[in-house]
Amino acid sequence: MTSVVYSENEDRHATPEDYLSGGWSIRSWLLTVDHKRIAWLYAVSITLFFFFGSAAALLMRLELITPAGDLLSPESYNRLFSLHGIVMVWFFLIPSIPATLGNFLLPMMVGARDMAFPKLNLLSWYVYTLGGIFTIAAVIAGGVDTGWTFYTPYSTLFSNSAVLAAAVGVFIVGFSSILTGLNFVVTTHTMRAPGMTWGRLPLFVWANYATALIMVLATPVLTVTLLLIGLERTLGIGIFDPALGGDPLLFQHLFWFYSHPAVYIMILPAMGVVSEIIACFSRNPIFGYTGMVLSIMAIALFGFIVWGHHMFVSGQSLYAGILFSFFTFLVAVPSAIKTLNWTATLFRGRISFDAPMIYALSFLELFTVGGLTGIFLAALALDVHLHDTYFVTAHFHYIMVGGAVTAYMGGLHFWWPKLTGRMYSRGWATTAALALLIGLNLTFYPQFLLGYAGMPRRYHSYPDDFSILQVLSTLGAGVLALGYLLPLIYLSWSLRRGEKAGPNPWDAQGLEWQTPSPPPVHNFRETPEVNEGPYAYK
Amino acid sequence: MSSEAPQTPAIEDPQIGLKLIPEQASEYAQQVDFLYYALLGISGLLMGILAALVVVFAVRYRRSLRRERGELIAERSGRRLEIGFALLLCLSFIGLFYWGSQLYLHLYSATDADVTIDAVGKQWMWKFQHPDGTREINTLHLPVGETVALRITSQDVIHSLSLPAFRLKRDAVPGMYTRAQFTPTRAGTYRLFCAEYCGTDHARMRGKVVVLERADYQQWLAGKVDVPDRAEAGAQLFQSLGCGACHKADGSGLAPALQGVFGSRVKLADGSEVVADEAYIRDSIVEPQAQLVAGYQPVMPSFSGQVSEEEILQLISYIQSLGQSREADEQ
Amino acid sequence: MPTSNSGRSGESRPEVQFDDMEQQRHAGLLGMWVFLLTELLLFGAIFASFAILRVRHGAVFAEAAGHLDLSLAAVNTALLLSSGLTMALAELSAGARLRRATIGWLQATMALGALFLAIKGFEWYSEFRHQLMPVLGLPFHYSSALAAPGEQPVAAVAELFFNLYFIATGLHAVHMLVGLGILAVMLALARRWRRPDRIDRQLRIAGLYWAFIDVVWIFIFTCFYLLRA
Amino acid sequence: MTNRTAVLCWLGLLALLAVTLLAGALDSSALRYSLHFLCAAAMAALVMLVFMRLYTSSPLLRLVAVGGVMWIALLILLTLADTLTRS
Repeated sequence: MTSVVYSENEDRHATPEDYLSGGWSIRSWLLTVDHKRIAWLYAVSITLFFFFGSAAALLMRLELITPAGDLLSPESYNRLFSLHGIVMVWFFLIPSIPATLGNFLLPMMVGARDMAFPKLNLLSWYVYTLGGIFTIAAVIAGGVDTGWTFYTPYSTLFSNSAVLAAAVGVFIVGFSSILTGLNFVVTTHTMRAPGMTWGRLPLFVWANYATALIMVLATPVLTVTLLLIGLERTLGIGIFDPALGGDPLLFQHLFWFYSHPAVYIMILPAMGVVSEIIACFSRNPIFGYTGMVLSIMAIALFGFIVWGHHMFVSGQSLYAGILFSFFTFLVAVPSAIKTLNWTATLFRGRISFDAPMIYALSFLELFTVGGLTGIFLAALALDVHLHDTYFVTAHFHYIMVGGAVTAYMGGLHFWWPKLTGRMYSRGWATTAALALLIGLNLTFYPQFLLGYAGMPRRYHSYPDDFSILQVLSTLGAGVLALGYLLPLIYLSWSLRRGEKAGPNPWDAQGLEWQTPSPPPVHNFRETPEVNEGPYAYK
Repeated sequence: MSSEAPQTPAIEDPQIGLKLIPEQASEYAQQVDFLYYALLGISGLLMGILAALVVVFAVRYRRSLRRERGELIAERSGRRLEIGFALLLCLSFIGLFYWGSQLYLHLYSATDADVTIDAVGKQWMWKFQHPDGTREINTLHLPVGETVALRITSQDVIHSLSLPAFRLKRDAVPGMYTRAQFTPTRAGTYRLFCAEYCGTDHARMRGKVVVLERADYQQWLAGKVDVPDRAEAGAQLFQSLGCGACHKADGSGLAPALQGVFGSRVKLADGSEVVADEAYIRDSIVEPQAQLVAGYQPVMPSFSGQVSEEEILQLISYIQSLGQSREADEQ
Repeated sequence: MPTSNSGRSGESRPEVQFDDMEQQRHAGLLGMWVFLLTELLLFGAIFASFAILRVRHGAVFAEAAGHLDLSLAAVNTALLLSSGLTMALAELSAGARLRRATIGWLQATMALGALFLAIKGFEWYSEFRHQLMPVLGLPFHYSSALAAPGEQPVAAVAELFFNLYFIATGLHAVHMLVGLGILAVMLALARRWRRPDRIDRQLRIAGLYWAFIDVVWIFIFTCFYLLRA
Repeated sequence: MTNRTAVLCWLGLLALLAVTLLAGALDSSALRYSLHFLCAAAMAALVMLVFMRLYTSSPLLRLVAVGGVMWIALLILLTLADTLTRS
């Protein structure tokens, strides 16, 4: 690996004080253009939104303990699941890994001093916050009850909830992920250190680069779709109104053209994090680096031709359904190859079971269950039975909560010493990781069974026969909540009283570990010289 | 926005206990369950292999053993392993894809059915209409053994008729007919849900499907007060709306005669040809000029907004009853 | 636009995160092109909606297109293409460090752009007067040869056409206004002429955005005005 | 791009505009529509190659331009695949 020489040199690079001790004034945080501080701004705001969305989820789970809808009125239940969807998808999952770990680590991993456009990076956080304000305003104004999918003609003609405020909120936050995506693409293309060829990029950088491509290619279609809803509700110039000959399925096509690639925006960075963690904690180079890179790009690009599998029962033509089902089976192959490669990386390694590794191995189990159930839903006849049932809810929660959030937690625990210079307590971290694994399986496995039994999604009250599985699921949600609260406690505790972590506590490979922790303002004394591959673990 | 808050009928859930695999109330349901078990088997196998590998590797290669490391898999054989695994997956996926799409086509592509039932979704109830004019809300009585074709549409937002026992689900989309057909093979009471979120009482828009033996079904029909069957209701509407003034039986009126028009090929003013199926007739009632018949003036006024979805279906049944043309029989 | 922090010297020094000027220029151009990619897909969704609805309601859409003023739109298209030329000449003059020429061509571009918007406004006003603007529930009176006058469904589908027409041209007009704003800033910088190399770099990027607006208008003009009965 | 090529490109654009307007007079709508779209595509290509200097810029920028056009085509074609084959 390159050795970075810390010699005093001309003043152009900042003196070696780290990016945190540069100042704690409001100005130094709210006007910073340092990608590391912007990562912290994002980390704090998405954590707030995460607990806001989780509270909505817990309330829904409490309501669902009893078959009759008695804790909440139907209106408030519908507003809760819409809020849970909107906040979790756009305000937590999509920015979670790219905007925090990605913002912090991508410039360091490619050997750059900062992002290509630091000011746009800060603007992206302000646009995110503005979107958040509008969404919270929508909640205060009575909440939106269209679900996070905003299906027409309900969202345009029949819903009289705060649809406009929520649509404007998501419209604005879309620009935040466009700006982040644009920054990542340009930084990866133009800011790589000498010697850092595409074949030597760590998989975390590849994953975030592919995610950035999807963000740039897919988000504009969501933006204009929400604009069309806003225009139909305000100016009355709608193109989805069936009475005017508009086509509700046209809305679904435009919405899912963004929303399916969006689920790959959520899972690809998680795959990048897991590759880094598994390679480091099994002391093995990643098995099949080229296969992993091709799989990442295949998932990103083929992710754009499968959206029709959300519309198998919606009246879409049978032949389009068959076409989309075929493509959906194909897009599952790269994910399977990646799972094979992660498992093969463990072969003949020297595996240690610190918290990040437990999160990574949990990811392996949970993501595979999520992926395999995706194959069930790709088979047309099964999707007819399972569409819009709890089977689908369980499938995407296994992938989003089991995959993306678990990997986000793993990445947070893996790079925490680098971000803060402090180490957290190993015992508590292991407990939290196991609580998350158990809680997740206990919450969402019963929902697979509910799904095949026919229980539809978004039901505020349900037939009495399903109550035993719903109670089990609510129990699991409690354990899951514990699994998320614990890290909040011991990680913030470690900020003050955690023991000092050296520059490389895990003895990991990668340019970001060549800097002191927490790293100096401009990351490297000299632009590092890279002369070998990313995972040279001996 | 929706003006008055429509009232939602009481829910009558079938008391059939928690059935993790819903009853196989039709032969098609059995086929879907075979596909489900096959996929469960494959997934179980793959999960088992993955879990075994991870556990074995975790135990044998844990760092605390301080054992000398063996040789890693060579680059070439590693690539072969990946490509082999990918090909194996592609082959099994193509098989599963073919199996799934065959059943899908069987369920949704139109075949001739013994009885056509109209299902109209409306904010927060399902309205069913039998050929003999019987109407039901949130409950559907069916005889065993007859192939039932569902003609599904919605009056307001998108709903989705879900019959888990028949492994069947079809969205009700406003302004469009969607179809599905199934053949109940076992008598009993099964669940009926609305699966697509449709507003406040989406959760209360559910009921039951009652499949009766043929004799009980006739008895149930007899028990019903005699209500004019759908085609007769259509005929009455045809007169009351004054359609007969132009659509004269002998074709001398301003509009084409409708005898035997259902299912026939109609030549349009812009030179194209179209089959006069339900969708064409519905569009002609709601949007007469869009597909004008060749040789006629665009004088027919639109009835959209004056006739409800059920009444349009009654008119269609009446036109159907005026004799199927020869092509429709061969289809 | 990355501002550079160089002193008076001719070639300004790159920003702190870049190693040299070539890297910064390449990053700027790539950044702009990726941004134009998102704008292209923003309009792409509108063109996709147009394609679907045009296929479903071919006859009525073709007939409704007849109600638009083709001659005005043709003049507008010629104006916008000419403003593309003047923008290119402004870029070339900035490249050759000709201050007066750059200012002149920039002013010409802005004049042509403003004229385009004026004509577009007039066109909208004439549609408003003919009661063909279904915005905010305004009366929508559509006479069609396809059906007896005032027929609801053909008028409904025509209303759908005009909805899409106003959405597409409105979104394009908003982008024109943003473009004019950028040109105004560039004009102010060109007048002060403090750092000509920076003006040259930023004018190239602004030119990309302006030319992109031309490309979008070419397709809006073709889809809405030309596909007549 | 030089002054000369810019002016030539401008003249080409105006010529294409004239062609597409004259094409309006043809009677067969299929021919008319295809000519309209051909001219539009040619005009767009001219603007992108000359005014946006794709002709002389790095292959990466050309890839971005082609990628954008491909993604719009992807969205339109697959959505049309549904609309056209809907029974």
